Amino acid sequence: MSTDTNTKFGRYGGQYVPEALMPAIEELEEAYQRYVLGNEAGFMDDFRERLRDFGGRPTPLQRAEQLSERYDSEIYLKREDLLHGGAHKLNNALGQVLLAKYMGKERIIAETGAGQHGTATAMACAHLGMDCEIYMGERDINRQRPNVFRMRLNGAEVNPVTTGRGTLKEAISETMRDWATSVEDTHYVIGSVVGPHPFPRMVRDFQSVIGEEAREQIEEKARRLPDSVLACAGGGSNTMGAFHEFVPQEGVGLYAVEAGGSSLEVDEEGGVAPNSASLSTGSEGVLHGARTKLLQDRDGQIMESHSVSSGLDYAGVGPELAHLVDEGRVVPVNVDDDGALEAFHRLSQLEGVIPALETAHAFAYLENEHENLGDCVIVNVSGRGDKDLESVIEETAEREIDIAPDMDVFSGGGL
Amino acid sequence: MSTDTNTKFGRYGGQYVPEALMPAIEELEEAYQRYVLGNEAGFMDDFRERLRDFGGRPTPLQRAEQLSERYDSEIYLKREDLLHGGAHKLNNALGQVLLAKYMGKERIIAETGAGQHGTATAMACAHLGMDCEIYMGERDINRQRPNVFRMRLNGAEVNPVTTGRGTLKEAISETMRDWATSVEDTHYVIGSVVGPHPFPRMVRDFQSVIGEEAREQIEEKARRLPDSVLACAGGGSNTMGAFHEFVPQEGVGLYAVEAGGSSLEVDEEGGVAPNSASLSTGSEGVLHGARTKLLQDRDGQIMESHSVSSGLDYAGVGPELAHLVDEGRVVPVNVDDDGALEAFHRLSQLEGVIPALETAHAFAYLENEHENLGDCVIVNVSGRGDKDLESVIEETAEREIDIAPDMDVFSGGGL
Amino acid sequence: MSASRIAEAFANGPAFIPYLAAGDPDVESTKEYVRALVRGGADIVELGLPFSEPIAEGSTIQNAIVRSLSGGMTPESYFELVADLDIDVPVVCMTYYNLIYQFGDEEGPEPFVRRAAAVGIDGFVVPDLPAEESGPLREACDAHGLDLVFIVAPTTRGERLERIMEQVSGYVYVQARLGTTGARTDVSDQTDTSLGRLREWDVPKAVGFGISEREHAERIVGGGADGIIVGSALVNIVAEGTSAGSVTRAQNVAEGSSTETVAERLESKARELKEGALAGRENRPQPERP
Amino acid sequence: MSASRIAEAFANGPAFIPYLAAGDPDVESTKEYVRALVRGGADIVELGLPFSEPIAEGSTIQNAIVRSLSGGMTPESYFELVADLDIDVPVVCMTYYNLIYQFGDEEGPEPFVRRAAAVGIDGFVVPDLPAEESGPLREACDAHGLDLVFIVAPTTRGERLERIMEQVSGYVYVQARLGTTGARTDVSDQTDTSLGRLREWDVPKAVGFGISEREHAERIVGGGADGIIVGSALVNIVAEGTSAGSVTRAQNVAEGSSTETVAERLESKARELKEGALAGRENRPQPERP
Ligand SMILES: Cc1ncc(COP(=O)(O)O)c(C=O)c1O
Ligand SMILES: Cc1ncc(COP(=O)(O)O)c(C=O)c1O
Repeated sequence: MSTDTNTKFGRYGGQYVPEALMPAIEELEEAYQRYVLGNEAGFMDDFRERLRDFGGRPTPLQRAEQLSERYDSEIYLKREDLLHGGAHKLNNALGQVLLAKYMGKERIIAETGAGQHGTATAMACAHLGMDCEIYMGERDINRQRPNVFRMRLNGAEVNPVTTGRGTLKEAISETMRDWATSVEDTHYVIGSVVGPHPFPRMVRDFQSVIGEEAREQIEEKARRLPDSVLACAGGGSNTMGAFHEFVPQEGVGLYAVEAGGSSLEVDEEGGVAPNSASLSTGSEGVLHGARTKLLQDRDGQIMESHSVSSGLDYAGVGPELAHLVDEGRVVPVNVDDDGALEAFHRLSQLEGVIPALETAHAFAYLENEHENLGDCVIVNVSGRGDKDLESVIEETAEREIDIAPDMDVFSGGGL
Repeated sequence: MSTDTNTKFGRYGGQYVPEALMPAIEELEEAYQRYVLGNEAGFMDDFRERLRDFGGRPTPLQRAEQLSERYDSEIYLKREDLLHGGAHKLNNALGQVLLAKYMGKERIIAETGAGQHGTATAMACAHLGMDCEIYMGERDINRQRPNVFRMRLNGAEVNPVTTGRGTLKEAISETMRDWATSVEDTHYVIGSVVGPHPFPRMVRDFQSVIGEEAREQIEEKARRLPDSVLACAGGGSNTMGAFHEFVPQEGVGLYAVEAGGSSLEVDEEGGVAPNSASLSTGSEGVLHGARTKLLQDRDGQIMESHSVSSGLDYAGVGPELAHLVDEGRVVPVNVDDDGALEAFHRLSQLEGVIPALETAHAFAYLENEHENLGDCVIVNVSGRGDKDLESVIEETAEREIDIAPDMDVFSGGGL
Repeated sequence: MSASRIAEAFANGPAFIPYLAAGDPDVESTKEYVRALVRGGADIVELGLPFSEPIAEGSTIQNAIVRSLSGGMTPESYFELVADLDIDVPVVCMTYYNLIYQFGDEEGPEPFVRRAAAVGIDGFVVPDLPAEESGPLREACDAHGLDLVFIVAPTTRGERLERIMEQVSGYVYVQARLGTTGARTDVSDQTDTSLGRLREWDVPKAVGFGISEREHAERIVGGGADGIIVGSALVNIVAEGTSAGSVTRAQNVAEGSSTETVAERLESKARELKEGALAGRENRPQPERP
Repeated sequence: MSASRIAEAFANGPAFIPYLAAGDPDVESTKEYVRALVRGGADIVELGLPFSEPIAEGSTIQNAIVRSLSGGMTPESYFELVADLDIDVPVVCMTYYNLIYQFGDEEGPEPFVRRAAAVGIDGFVVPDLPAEESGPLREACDAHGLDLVFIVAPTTRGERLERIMEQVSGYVYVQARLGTTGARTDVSDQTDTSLGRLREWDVPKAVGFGISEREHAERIVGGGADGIIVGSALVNIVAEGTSAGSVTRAQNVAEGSSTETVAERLESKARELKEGALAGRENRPQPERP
């Protein structure tokens, strides 16, 4: 069924998974071809209608008045933060859970880092009446408690993953293990454009509504294409979702903003990269089913990554992004934790939009490089920051951020 | 300027405020006539565009599949929870802050109960570059900490109000005191259809986009008008916003669902009503600038109200709603804390929509009375429940709610 | 209409109008304090009937209201207190409209006004009742021969001012500054402007909001006011007495604290303010007769 | 191609194939344990080269991998360990593809395979490398005369199965059940079905995933398997030894705990399983010759 040409993006991608999963992946690929690409049984119509009525699409493309003035250019925000659940993640989660339903699956599993993909999946499962179990690193559970609670409220089980550092990487591995056991009645809703084919392609297709809408909206509002599109990149799903439509438009600069963490230097000895900049600094390897750019040591052991934002805290990245970087079509850039936090505060104060810490990375890059991004820039606001309040209080307290508000009213402690 | 006929709704309404505020109120009324009713300087066009691009309007009208099946009728959700900030409150806050800007005011003050109006106002102020101070009862600050933090992030000051029981009533009084001092350069953005004329009318006009959209949407989807529209009622702004368009349609039942709290009985001695059911159980009186239905003792002292949801925890209600109840056009009903909590869990699990605790009241009424509400029901989902997670954990732990999820994963404590 | 007792109180020079919250901290104390103020020179007494939502009040009077309400003050006990007062200066009831509106079995303000008249109250100030909404209360006051005092704010001008001045009786309460009640350490320039605006009307002008010292009284009366209204400065004295927990001279002496009782301190504060007002009249530039 | 050492290992009856994670808890122990397993009857040894993301492994082997990696195990020290082993049964290297792919300075799996061949490794099992992606590794193995074992899952059927069976060499690893590695207390019925499906192919079939007891071994070989692969049941013994913190008999005796060393226990567990396998062959119904 799958041939080398369509399972890969250039040298990246593929299907590096245990044999037990291969039949399920082939079944998925068939379903993807039929339902997603072929709109069989009106799947895509059903999906788009649910994205609209349940999800709240289209999301606005908002001209950011204060930022436009600050940078003396036209800055537009693609408001995925307004999607149900508070991030772009629902586009994909709803698509996959619906597809699983069309395929006759009964149970959904998923991993989550920031909890946004988990909440989106749990919401989609409640909406579609599917059983749902979410794997989440213990450390992330502690960083993102409101999201954990939201998953529970939507009826999902949340399974803490205690291996490794307890972040997204471990959660993905653990979900794959579950899937290897349950593959016959279960679909694994992977949360980004990662994993074995057909996931990277399919997730991108579900997410590309972002760029499709944005293009239509910018053409209506500005009567032109943007000079640049910025999106943060963890696995890269909001990134590919925002970029896909613009890839053929050579004049549009595409910037994937990764988490520079506390430093770009790695600690080979400890196996720790204090960042998640796999596109910018990683090397080719195989992780979680795909060949892609990775944070790994000389031997090929995967490093523990780090970012102030759980959703970017991942050692890999989608294979299509890796390919587009190699091709020179996508520019991989990164900003550090400090810059992201500052940008978080800046956007909250200037525009009345509290971004996710993940998203804040894109705004930090805008702040630093706006002079080189042209006159018309779209920034994808991949999610809202409600989930991050606790982290922001803590992380802000550890730094000197001039523009951060004084937190006196919280003298009684955290949230 | 204002005559008896347009400052009142039947016997309710009016302008019972200190003389110091009257000139500001007259100025506001004039601005309301010119900009809102007359669309002078394109105010309403500007407003609607911002509601769309910044706020995310239109919000969807979603057919709730699981509830429709459960109740064997067509249940539609008007998804105000998807509005920026997470509640219908932005419709009004954005309208008023924009109006204040057109009026040349420099500073915005507002009260908040659940924190939703405060966050909406803070967001609108950041968006429009206005200074902003929010008054909030100390007790509510503790019940709604994430919202307090969001206001601070948007650059607003949050002033704790320590008088009385530290809830919405005291916050309104304190904001009026500020306004009496600062009236010349400051606009008071009141958060519901309460207060002196022209607030109840103006706030209703800003909110009535809810019902206007819902009507268009239901006519498109169901090719008919609904049999019933349900909305929770605190001050009554989401209520009037949802109802206004349908008031002339006699066949549409309008149900204002109040907080029955822990009991409808009052403790006259203690001056406490363990509920907020002013439409259902209150009597006529004058509070915060308007004649309306109130929770008061025999002498006319205002009672402390109660509800598990801060946003409904108010002893008064909008004068227009009081009038519509007297006229028999709106049916005042109520459900208690237990019912609301259960409905919160039910909607979260069945539909993948986590409602605000305020909103949950409307769904509790639907559960109890669906047989008497006809074949086609619209429920206004006034807000999302993210702000309530902490309260829900606590309140659920105090009760036996069969459908509530087990919170083992939170064994380490609250959020 | 024959001149009211209130109007007469302005006849013999500048009027000193103290305010206290009735029932703060209890009924007996209020009686004692009011009598002390009268001894100190009060020409009219404004006695507040506490309302749970005092939106025009600053923190000093808000706290007084909390003390009074938790002491059990009700409209009925207020009326009994006034009936018992036995003073020979007019009493003005200051309260919020809802209490007036709710009183008695019939709808509207009439039962409240009737009862007030019966216990010897001479007029009302209702901070949340602007001229626009005062029709029913105005009628009831007329029917029972009571005055209805209106507040004029620094922001009140033009048509609004005229509408108010058509309805006012007794005196006009000139709000010295924007904001809520509360003692201040300075006198607002807005006062002079407001008094200027009111010159053409022939009704006594009493200035309130923020007056706390002899010098304030002197300046304000010197600037043309016919009276001064002092609330928070006096309520502060009551509050100190309450928090000290001591109300008799013996106790104060025994505890080595201030040797004066609250009543004595109120009386001497009243005297100070009254003297200020009188001095202000002396300094007042004589109106030039053409 | 001449029969490989691995193929030969199946020649004399059912093969017992134990698995250990190399370097768990350290290199010297692994050598000792492997030799003990050989003494216990191992026909082939699967030696895991630990990878940080072992997605096919259950918790027992995950923990072994953590112990090994924190003990400093690397591909290079793995090769040195194998070179030092000095055993006369074939060694199969079980690892994940990224380690194979990254090794050496040239791109692709060839440098890894070359080095493996040099230290005497006979074949590979790579759980995250399905037939679709195995081209380059298959080529390198062919070039160096190594076997490439593939896993066949209970879900593998039809075309997929054929594609795999075209590529496999050495033996086919029959995954006894869905899921990850890990000792179980029962034998899955899926095993028989899988063996049935594979009957037509003339390549040794070794069953793994979940085998922990003599009875399991007996049943599986009785059901037609040519070998059994046992990992977690053995790794558990290593883990117990590690957590007891005692590896010598003297210590064990001194502490009054089990009187056997880890190596001894591994050897006797191996013997038990090998005996089970042999007994299974005795019970096997003779294929009817028509
Ligand atoms: C708001 C938000 N943005 C971005 C990301 C990163 O994911 P991706 O790179 O797949 O868009 C996440 C992941 O949780 C997220 O929550
Ligand atoms: C979500 C939500 N619904 C309803 C209300 C009640 O307000 P109103 O009755 O004015 O709609 C609030 C107030 O905070 C709210 O946050």
